[in-house]
Amino acid sequence: MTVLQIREALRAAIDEEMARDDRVFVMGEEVGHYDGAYKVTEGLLAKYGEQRVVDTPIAEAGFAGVGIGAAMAGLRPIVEFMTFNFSAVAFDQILNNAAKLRQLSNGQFTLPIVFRGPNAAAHMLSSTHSQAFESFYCGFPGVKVISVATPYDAKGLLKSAIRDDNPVLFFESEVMYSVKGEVPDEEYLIPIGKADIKRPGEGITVITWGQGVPVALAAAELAARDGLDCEVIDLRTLRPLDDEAVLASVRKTNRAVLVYHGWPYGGTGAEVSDRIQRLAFDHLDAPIERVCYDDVNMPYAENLEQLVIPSPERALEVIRKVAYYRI
Amino acid sequence: MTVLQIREALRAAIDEEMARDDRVFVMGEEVGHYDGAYKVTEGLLAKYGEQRVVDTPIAEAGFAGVGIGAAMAGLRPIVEFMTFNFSAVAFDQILNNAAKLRQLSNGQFTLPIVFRGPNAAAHMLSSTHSQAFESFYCGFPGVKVISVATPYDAKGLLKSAIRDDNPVLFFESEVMYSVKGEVPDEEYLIPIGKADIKRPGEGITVITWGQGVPVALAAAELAARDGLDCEVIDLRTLRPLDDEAVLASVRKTNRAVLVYHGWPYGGTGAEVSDRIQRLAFDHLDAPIERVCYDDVNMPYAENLEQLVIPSPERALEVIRKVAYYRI
Amino acid sequence: MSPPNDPTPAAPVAGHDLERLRHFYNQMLRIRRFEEAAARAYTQGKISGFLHLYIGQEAIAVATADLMRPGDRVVTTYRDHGFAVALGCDTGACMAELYGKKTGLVGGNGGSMHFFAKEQGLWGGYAIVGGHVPVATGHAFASKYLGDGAVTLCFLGEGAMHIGATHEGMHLAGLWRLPVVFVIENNQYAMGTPLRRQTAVDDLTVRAPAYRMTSDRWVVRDVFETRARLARAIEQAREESQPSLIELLTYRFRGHSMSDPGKYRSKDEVDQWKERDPLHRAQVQLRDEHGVSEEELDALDERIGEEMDAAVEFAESSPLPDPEHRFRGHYVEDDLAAGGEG
Amino acid sequence: MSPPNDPTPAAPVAGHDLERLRHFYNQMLRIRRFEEAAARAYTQGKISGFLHLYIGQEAIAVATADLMRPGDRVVTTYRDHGFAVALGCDTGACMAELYGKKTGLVGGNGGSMHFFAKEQGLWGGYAIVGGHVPVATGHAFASKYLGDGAVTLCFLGEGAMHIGATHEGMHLAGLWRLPVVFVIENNQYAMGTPLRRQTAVDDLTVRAPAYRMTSDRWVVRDVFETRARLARAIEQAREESQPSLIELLTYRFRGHSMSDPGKYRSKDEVDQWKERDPLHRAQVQLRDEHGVSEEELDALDERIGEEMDAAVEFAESSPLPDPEHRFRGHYVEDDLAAGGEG
Ligand SMILES: Cc1ncc(C[n+]2csc(CCOP(=O)(O)OP(=O)(O)O)c2C)c(N)n1
Ligand SMILES: Cc1ncc(C[n+]2csc(CCOP(=O)(O)OP(=O)(O)O)c2C)c(N)n1
Ligand SMILES: [Mg+2]
Ligand SMILES: [Mg+2]
Repeated sequence: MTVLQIREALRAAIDEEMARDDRVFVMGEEVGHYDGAYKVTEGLLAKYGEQRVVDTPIAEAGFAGVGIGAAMAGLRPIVEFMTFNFSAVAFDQILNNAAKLRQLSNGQFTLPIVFRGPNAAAHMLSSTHSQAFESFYCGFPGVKVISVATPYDAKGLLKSAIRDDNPVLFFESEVMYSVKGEVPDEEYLIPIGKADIKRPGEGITVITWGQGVPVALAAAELAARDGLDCEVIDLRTLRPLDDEAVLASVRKTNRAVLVYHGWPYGGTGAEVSDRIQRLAFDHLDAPIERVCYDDVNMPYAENLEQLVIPSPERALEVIRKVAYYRI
Repeated sequence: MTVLQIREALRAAIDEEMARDDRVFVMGEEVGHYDGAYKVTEGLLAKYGEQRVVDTPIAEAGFAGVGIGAAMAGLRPIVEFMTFNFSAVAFDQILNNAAKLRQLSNGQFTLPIVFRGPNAAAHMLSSTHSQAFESFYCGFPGVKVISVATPYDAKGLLKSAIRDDNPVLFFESEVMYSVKGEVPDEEYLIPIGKADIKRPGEGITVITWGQGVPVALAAAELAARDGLDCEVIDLRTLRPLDDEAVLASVRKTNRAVLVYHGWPYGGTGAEVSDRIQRLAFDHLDAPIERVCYDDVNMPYAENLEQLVIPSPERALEVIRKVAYYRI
Repeated sequence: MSPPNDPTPAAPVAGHDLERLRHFYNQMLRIRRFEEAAARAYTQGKISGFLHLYIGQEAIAVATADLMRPGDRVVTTYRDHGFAVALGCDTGACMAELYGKKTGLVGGNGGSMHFFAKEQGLWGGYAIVGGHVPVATGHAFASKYLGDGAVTLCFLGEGAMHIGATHEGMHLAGLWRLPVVFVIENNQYAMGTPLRRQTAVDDLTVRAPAYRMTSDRWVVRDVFETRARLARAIEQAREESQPSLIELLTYRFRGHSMSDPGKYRSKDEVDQWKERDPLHRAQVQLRDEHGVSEEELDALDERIGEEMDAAVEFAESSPLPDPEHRFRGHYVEDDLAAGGEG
Repeated sequence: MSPPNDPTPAAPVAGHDLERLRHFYNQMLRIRRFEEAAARAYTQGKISGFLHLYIGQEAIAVATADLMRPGDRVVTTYRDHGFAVALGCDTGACMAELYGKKTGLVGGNGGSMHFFAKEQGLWGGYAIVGGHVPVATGHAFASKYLGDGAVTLCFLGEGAMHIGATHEGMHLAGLWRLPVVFVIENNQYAMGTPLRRQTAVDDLTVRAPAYRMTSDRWVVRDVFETRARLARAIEQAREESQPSLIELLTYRFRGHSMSDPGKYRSKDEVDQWKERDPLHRAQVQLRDEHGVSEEELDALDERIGEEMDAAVEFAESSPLPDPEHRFRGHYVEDDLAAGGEG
């Protein structure tokens, strides 16, 4: 075991996969000569050269499309969005090309491509730079969606994503790049589509992913002091959802709270909630509640941002509400 | 009362508002000289001239942005997307400019702009041209979202949308443009944010909007033959949602089914479902179910498309399942 | 919009031998007859959705197909039947796709706008205007990366020149010097919008220098000339990895799609362009320069007519896609699980 | 990238009178001192988020502000402090915005990247590269529609020239002949990417003809020259509704944002550009051509220093936004309900 930052774990995954397969390459703004805006790709240009570590102009639709076309033609691109916010201008390429071309061509093409980058709020970047994009992309048939919160998951899932023959959207977090954790020295892969119980418990199910994970775990700590035993499930893969992991826990606890970074209307949060009420209706002893952003554009001011972003305290309040709910 | 097609009702709304206020103008591909790809804007160029009925090149991000900039500067644009599918390339303009600029500027600017056009599946247009975009846009704080299914609603709500000082996304349906219905001869407005009971009932709540409305109503007819009394609620406004209308019905019927055009993962459907379980938990006697598209890219082949799109028969099956559900 | 003055006169082109001419004529006529058959089926209500005809522009696809080497790729718009036929796709499979049948080129998934035939070099018909341009650039990127010597030919309407994706895709191709040829099929209209209301300039190749591309521009009147000038661009892409921007002045004789009556053009204008129909020109050359008889021409047309009848018959008698087919194709593993049926 | 050769020599420009020069110098220095103060606060951890400094480019904002008439608009990027100060926004409100305070220019909603001051003609700093270009075109569209005689000035980095929205916005402005001037502030880098790896060409105005725009291009060394040449473009927009594309060769002396150490540039290169610093040039002119004393210059600098200290003091002592403020501003009616507090 080695202790790595998430940033380093991601880099190790890319590095190993590039070493393993010549067709894997990295493309994006500042990924090469600048070593990555958040240093995920640091050192890769020096190691693999300009052909395989490709700096692009500011043209997300353009280079997302180039990645898609290259994948169709046999390469395995890793396309970095400096942040997923900038994927908004590449929305059409992801929706109408990445997600559709295999099915549209009746299986003539495969698209082994990973789009990755940081997502959701960081710190005082204001509304255009603080958005959680998984909610949109999870809706697209034809893609897989992953969101990671530990170095172990980051490495194991990114390697799986790079080897996957389908388009994968891979969500990271700027404020978590420096989070450290143990990573095995030997090679490992984490299967896509499997949630992980980050904290086992019996009292109430807390479902989370990405930047929500530390918040959920901290809230669970607080709840434990109150005698509330939370089971914290990190979904890790958001499409396809690991229904079974969620349902198994809810059948046991009969209560569920979601904690995540993102807007409240629709998206991944509403989907998970809907699946629980639909597939575990008879087991529910309380409404499912969600702890996420306020339904507002993220303000710049620090005090306001902190109010909009879910905190352990806010999550605890909701966990208590759900735990103590009586019909 | 006059009997109008939805197309004509929309046109009448635009025409009346253009006559009423010089700052209202129409912009989009083929809206002028071609009289509109689906003839919604027929005759308006002849009546109002090229300054107020503006044909654009194929540049959705460009002309959506022009509309936004014009709205900030005092005009009241109605931007037509030939279909909402093409708004995918203008996603950033809607997300980051239309929805944010008022709040970002701390209220210095108002953005009275309507984006309108047909949405969701028509007939054999295949996957890129059959998508339901309200699910994405409903998630944006800062916009309002409307979806209409009758000439009466189309006219009354489009007029309200044009007069609204906020950005409004207004969803129509290509296959419903010729649907006829009565429209008052005198002027009227329908308030944004109010659902409409399209069929009163006591047994089970069926929630729908847009192209789902005729499907839900037909399913309710079929259900009536079975002795199942459906209350069909047409949401009409999807953001802000009329929670009260939905909850009042569910508190009465204790059961809810959603019928709509769109993908199953997330979006408006999941949001409505989540709100019901959360806000009417104690009243629910059965899980909430959704009848919508299969979780696939829309195939071209007619038989497959018909299977993917919700039919009255498929809706009926689900209505029965929910109606007869026993814990 | 009347036919513009040709920037360079259409000189008779060498290599004009009879076999060649006959082949080109045959291919152009096959495309036209295929589409006429499709249009009839559409009018009879047997085909639905969108149907964008290529009639009038066939010489472009035929000249292109003749220049392609194994591995080369064509990427084009929803106006894609011509390329499919010219590249050797089975007309029965093409017609069956329009009918949404299981035997269709893409199994009924795509319809008219989305013909894909990788084996034949047709890397797809795309329906979001401009959205395919960066994808084509990506194919060329892969060719350069892999050193496979292939050239990608990306076709687009002149209406696609004003959208962002086109700009980004072309710019990246120029910046990285990728082996790709961008061919604007300027048929004078984007739906009902004539060029002068679409764009600030007359000559769309004025953009080439901004992308460090070379350019060429001509009226498509003669399939040989078109072939010869396209050949130069392709060779330059292949040999020097130098991309280029070609503007072909052409015309669609039909409406934008079957639902468009085309009222925005005068009969006169259409007639003027019809006089330059490359198919007609090839026929005249066969007859007048090579002495091919009316009977022979009629016989050829009849043979093609039979092919198209057979294509329609095949399409009509083919089964619908399997209901489960709607769930296939999205993920590699699903198809593998379903026995690789695609 | 060393300073390019000036396409036209920087001739001494008429109207160089002392009052003018003093005013320009004062404004440029205010911008610089404002940003230096902001950078200090950032280093002290009092400001967070992104902070993109305009240091080195001040002459552009100052020349622009001097040319604006009531109703004219500036639309720019996240590198927006310079315009705010030049256009007369209160430096206290600007600094308070960086601190995320209630008294900030936009109440703490936007921060550094989103200065808006409609009354002063600052129609906004935008943070999605290229996304503001169509919006600026829209302002100009409204001006033409309303006949209000106003001109919109849209500033963008050279890095924004390669993205779709810029292309679409500029093209529409050219097609419709709108009263707008697009000004590329080519500071040689987009983050760490030098021009030669961003684009296929050296001269970005090569695109102007494709948009039927006129163009101009010069090294920003002298605020008077910059003012004079910008004036021509503005007049052309105002009088003839003829848009133009201007490329200004300039340089940012600091990193892209506070988090960028700027390791991709040599000290030599930075020094070469610093020699052409228009602020420095203005100081030399004041001293050498107009005999302004060191003492006077120092006094001026001190006055400005006091202004910036006061701005910092104002920002620091200002209250945080009201917690409820996060719910405001999204919909007109919410603000009305909240008593119009915005
Ligand atoms: C982004 C986008 N906007 C609008 C459309 C609708 N549309 C389809 S084809 C077309 C006209 C295209 O004209 P052109 O590029 O000249 O090609 P042509 O049809 O003439 O071959 C339009 C507006 C679309 N498919 N995609
Ligand atoms: C669409 C988009 N992609 C990426 C970014 C991240 N980003 C912010 S500024 C910048 C560089 C811009 O360079 P340039 O346009 O030259 O302006 P400068 O910063 O030099 O003034 C980048 C890549 C962004 N904000 N928006
Ligand atoms: Mg055309
Ligand atoms: Mg720059």
